[in-house]
Amino acid sequence: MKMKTALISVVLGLLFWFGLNGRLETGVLISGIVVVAIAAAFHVKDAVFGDVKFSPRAFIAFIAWLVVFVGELIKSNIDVMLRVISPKVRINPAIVEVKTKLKTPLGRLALANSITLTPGTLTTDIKGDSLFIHWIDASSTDVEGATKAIVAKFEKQLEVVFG
Amino acid sequence: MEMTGAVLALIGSIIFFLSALGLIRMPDLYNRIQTGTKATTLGTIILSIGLCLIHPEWTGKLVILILFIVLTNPISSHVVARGAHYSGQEMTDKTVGDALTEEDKDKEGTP
Amino acid sequence: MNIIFLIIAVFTVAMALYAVMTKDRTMAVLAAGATGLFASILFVMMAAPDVAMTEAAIGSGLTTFIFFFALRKVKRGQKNG
Amino acid sequence: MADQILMVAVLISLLSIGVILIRFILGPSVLDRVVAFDTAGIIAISVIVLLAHMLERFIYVDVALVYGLLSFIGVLVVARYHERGL
Repeated sequence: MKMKTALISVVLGLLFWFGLNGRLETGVLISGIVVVAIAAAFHVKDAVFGDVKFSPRAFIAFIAWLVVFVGELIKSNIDVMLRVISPKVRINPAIVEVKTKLKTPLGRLALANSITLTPGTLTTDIKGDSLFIHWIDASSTDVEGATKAIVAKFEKQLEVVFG
Repeated sequence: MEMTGAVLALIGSIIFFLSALGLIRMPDLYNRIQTGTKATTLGTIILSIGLCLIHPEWTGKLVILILFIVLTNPISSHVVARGAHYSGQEMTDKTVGDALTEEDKDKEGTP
Repeated sequence: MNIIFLIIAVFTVAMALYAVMTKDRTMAVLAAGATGLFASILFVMMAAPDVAMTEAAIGSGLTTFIFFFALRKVKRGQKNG
Repeated sequence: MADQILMVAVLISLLSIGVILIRFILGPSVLDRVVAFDTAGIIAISVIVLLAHMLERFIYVDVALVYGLLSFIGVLVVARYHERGL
């Protein structure tokens, strides 16, 4: 578990380092490895990435989640644009409760961020396994209907990746 | 290539303008947060992709910038919405339901 | 280029005036942060990226943080004494 | 041609910052102003990136990166302070 966290943090940190530097040289590589190893040693005890799964299936699910996410982001912006431009403000807002099956903190973070960036929804609070969501155009205010409309499209992929 | 990048940057700035318009027009805080967060996130992504097309050697830093924005922007809007709810911010009259307030009342009522 | 410089300068002055004239302490701190943000854009345009980076880090990031710590201490002191 | 289009893009972004500052000054509550501040900060990051292209200096993108990290912390601090006093 700790090994996995250390490995993922070092790989992510190195990618970050090369993105900032923009070139591959021996000096840059050595100093980057030293800095990233020190930084990873500080937070390895938290085991943040301990629940991420490594498998071809998880990778495919991650790509599928990315595709769904980008599509929803573009859709949500068209939705926002139409709402802003239309001469009369058409809104029907409500705060609804939805249930999630994800257990790990990282999975819940990814789910909450994806919900915030999809059409007309904004995560307001998380308590236990229920998320409270401000919905700009609420079609159903009960738990099952809202869960089906908001969470279902991301949960399948995220469950494979983060558990 | 340069033209495509410039046009993408223009589209991004138009999305920014729409988010500003939404910030003015929406009636209460929660709806303002919604328009502000979504539109600025997509606007930054499109504008950065446009600049990546113009300067391919900047791609690394611009990708890191996009990752920052996509990770931190929803979190900050979430924190603001939460703070608004617990400091008793009014919602607009058109609101049809509020599960979070009911939940808090249930918790206070049980003991 | 001059137009951009002028517009941002107007924003900076407007935010600084707002920070001075407002009655609410929280608002004054936020407006000071916005002043730092626009000032850092001005420094970028005056070809001083190091000053701009420092201004962005100190002026609009850390100063807000420290001011809010101070505001909390002030409130607590008023409650106790 | 491309440079003119980018100039128009910068001007539209500045116009939206101006519109947002109206909300900053009008905004009835503190948190309205926090949202306006956050949005203006993100648009300003994009303006800095565009200026880096127009002045042809790669190093200016670093300013945008630094501000992108720190504006987030500022908004977090203000919202937490407002919720329950830090």
